[in-house]
Amino acid sequence: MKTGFDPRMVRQDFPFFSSREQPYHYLDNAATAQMHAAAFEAMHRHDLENRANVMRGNHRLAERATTAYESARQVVARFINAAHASEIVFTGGTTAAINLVAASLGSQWKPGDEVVVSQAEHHSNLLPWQALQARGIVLRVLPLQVDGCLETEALATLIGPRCKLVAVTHASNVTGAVTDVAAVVAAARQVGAWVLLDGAQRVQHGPLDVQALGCDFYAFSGHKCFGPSGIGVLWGQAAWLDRMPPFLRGGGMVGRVEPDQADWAPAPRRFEAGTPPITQAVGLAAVLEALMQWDWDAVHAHEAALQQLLLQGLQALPGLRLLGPVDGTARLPLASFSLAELHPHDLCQVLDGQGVAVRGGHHCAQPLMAHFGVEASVRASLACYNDRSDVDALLAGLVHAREVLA
Amino acid sequence: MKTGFDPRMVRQDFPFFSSREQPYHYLDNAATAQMHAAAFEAMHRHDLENRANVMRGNHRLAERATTAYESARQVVARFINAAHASEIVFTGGTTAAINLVAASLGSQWKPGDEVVVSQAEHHSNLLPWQALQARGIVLRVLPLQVDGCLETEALATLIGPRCKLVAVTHASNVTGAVTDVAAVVAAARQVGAWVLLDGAQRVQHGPLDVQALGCDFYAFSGHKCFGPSGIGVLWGQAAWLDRMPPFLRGGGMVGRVEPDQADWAPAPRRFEAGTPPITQAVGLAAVLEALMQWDWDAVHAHEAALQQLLLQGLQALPGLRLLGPVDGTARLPLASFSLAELHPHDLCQVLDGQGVAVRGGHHCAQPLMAHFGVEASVRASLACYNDRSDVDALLAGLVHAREVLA
Amino acid sequence: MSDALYQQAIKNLARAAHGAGRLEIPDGSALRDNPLCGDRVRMEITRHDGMISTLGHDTRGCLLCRASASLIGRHAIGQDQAGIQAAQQALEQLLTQPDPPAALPWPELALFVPAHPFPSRHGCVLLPFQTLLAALKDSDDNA
Amino acid sequence: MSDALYQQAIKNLARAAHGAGRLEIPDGSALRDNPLCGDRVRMEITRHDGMISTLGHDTRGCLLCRASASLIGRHAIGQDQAGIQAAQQALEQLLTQPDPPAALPWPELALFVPAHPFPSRHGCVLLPFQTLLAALKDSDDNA
Ligand SMILES: Cc1ncc(COP(=O)(O)O)c(C=O)c1O
Ligand SMILES: Cc1ncc(COP(=O)(O)O)c(C=O)c1O
Repeated sequence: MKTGFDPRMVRQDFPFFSSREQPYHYLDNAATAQMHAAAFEAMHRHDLENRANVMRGNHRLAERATTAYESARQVVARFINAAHASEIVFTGGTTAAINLVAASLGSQWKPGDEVVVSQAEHHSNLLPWQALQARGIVLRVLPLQVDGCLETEALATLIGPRCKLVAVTHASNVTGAVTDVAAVVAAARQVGAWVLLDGAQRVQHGPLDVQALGCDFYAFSGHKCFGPSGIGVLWGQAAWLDRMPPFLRGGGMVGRVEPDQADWAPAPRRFEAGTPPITQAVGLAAVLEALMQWDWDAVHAHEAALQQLLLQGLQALPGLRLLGPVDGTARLPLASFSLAELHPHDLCQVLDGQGVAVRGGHHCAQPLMAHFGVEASVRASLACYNDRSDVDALLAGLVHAREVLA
Repeated sequence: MKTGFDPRMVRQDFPFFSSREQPYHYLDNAATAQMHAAAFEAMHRHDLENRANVMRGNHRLAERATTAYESARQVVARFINAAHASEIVFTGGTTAAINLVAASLGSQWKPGDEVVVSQAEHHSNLLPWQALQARGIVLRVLPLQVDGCLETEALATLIGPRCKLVAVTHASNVTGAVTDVAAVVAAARQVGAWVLLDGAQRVQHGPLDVQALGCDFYAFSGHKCFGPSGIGVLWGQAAWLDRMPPFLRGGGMVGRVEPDQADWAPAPRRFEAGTPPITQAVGLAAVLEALMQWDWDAVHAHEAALQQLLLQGLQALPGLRLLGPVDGTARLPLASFSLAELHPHDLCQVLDGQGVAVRGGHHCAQPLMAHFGVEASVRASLACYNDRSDVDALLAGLVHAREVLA
Repeated sequence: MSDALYQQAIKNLARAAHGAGRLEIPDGSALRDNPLCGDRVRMEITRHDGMISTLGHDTRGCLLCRASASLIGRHAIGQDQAGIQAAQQALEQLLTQPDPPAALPWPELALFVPAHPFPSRHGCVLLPFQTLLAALKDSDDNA
Repeated sequence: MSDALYQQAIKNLARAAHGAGRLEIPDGSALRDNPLCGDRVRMEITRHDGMISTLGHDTRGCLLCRASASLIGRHAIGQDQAGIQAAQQALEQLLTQPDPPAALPWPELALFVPAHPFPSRHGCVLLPFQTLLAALKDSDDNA
């Protein structure tokens, strides 16, 4: 583990930055973060030297591919402190992971059983649960405080005896607010319900500990933590995964197959039908390995300082409305806002002309936007490799945009 | 389009071969083919220069990523001669594509409705349909001829008035037999049933024409046609896709979302919940572009000649039993076989020691293996870049293996 | 380069909001969303002999979307379905094709040329036209 | 290198098929598949004072799997659950760890050392042991 942190040094690990001719202020990290050099290298090497299908052959390439793929599981397990690598299921992304849990668990629930989500959820942690309504599952939506944080006080009344699962975001992709997981877990445990955390936004900000969090399922995506697209992770407690029916069906997840029936391999293979995203798993693992070398206290200090600059700078702009907590609630270094009557798309367009990449839209969180009474917002999201110049460029760009659009 | 074909030349487009110190005879192409240089390059460049999430932002990287992703759809459409790029849905692979169709269509079928598959199917084109039995859908299994080819004469009686879909492989991953698609389509049309073709094995052998085939759905995987892992394609007739409910749910596939309901984007976006495998789509498109430049008549002549060598050489070995047609039925250049009482795993192991990669096992087609009365077999599968030396090495290796294992 | 998009003329056009408002008893109407940002356009029309005789739109959108709706408000009266389609096709060609259309049915369509390099914005510009075409179809259906 | 795996001693062991056969009235039995190739091992045992007193196995598998089952047939009689577990652990260590175990409960376990570099084959070698442990558990459950 290296100590200390210098964003200029870390940028050297991200080929994106050295490939730019002109400076470009990438502040759309919450959508997709730039890829770490370790993933470029590991994936290239794997496809060059170890490319084969996994778990089904015993020539040397198949051996190496399988070993690489299973080692990737171990790395992921270490990154999130899972008890065992067999608790790691590779999926196509966070969305696929949550769909898996919803379909698998949902098929075992009875009409009248309940799932609790919050109104702050990304569509990917809302729609899979909504779909269960067709089977008589009741969806209960946790209300929000004015600033978009979960109204954890309402948990106790909302989580009733029929509640099977509470599925909430670990950190909001719109407000950045970090969920009070302990409160959620405590309330769920009261009735024996499980807890799924949508970690899509959280993973970019360092290793975590699912056992300490006390949840039952955790989902995230490679492309948001400096890894490749096309891969995600579902972590689940081994005892639960082993009891859950499969979701996707196909090669590799079975025991014995007859024309009209089949039985299933143990988890995690049971949930990985077909050829998995092998190269992408290898790439993701390489990145997570690299991230585990960092001094995360120093990274967090850097991110917190930048966040401070960002929030203060934004709030100093006349007509700017920040969506999200400003009272010291734990939050990721991102900020969603609206500026006077200017439309987010127009703002983003002018900012791009200034070399600043931010995102405008509903951020796949329409119910949360409705809570704020807006259709869309601009979001600037910082990652470890950003520095003060990025925040300055954004703030200057907003001043410029206001002139251009006036 | 270049004319003529020389496997030594084409090997230069596959970095795998130049990275070997010793010759290695890769004959496991039906499991995963080696990756074309165009995919290495396109994916590297994309992740370096155009990396961003798609369809949700308007900064320049998001614009470029979206354009690249949508262009990839167009390339795939050209490769299979789809009527329109909007008929191309990107998935995680063949397995995910077939699961999508099964779940989406299956949710609209009524108990007593029927699906026809064959006994030759890969588990990925069997288990998703099996799962529908829980909803009262009847699975009917087309029997096989002695040599493993579909008993197309039985189609007329097996496809009854309640049949909704016939799902069969375009070419078998065990026998190599190419399905008589015209017969299947004609029989299905008699009762107005749709036809899905599992093209996983077929795509490696050149561009195709789904409109000429006359099917309704076509599924394949990137890793089997010299592209990246982690991506697959579902093609479906536009008119059908537009009527089908979504499968996975999440960001990017919706219109308006409220806490307890949502409506859907049009196809193909409706079927692409969450961040798709963007870089992988770009890589796949680059390969398919390259493949479309080849003189496929010449490639097919090369593959056919090699196949001839392979089949003759194998049949000359005492105690060798070939699984699959030998009567001139159209077949892909692959051969599955057993050799005396030698176990496929032991054979593969010794062959690997001789620098020959083949696969032993049930090839995810247990019902087909049961048809042949075996548990497992050895499979050697040829691709465009193989040549005579690979077949010779395999045949010599088998002779050696017999001695070692005696 | 994106600043060129926001030249004064287009901002003026958006602000003028020609045709903004609701109709009492429309012959046809349509409501369309932009799924990326929640923008929403409502178009209401009355027709006479196939021509649009009155039009009102309610547009929540970005500058480009509002300018496009305003352009419609300025030119649509007196046009039939073919006329609107022609304008829409010219606009689409101007946005997406390398060569601009030979002639522009409505001269201010040229204001959208700077949006050519930004495919993600094409939907914003086209939304009002798609909505109007849907309203025309609705009035046909009602007729 | 993989030819070393198929040295004469291991082939002999496989062919000897020590312990092959079925028991009339087993105290415990188990059936296990190798999902990769459909290999299948059945183990049947009787026990006396916790020790395995008779054993029969029915093994459809590759040479490695058959050699492993035959090894069990040779040594398992008189062993209790702890003894089998110890043999299995030594085997697993020898297959997967960089350092071989300090002592081998059954000397012929050493025949499997050449399988170390081939993880995909470890399942073949271990399957008979896993099946026997399941049969022991079954006899506990029946007791
Ligand atoms: C005929 C056939 N169908 C389906 C599949 C599944 O493809 P994938 O594993 O890429 O999803 C395969 C390959 O394994 C195959 O050979
Ligand atoms: C909070 C949250 N959940 C889920 C997702 C979905 O992730 P993916 O699109 O990678 O499946 C995202 C990102 O878009 C997100 O920010």
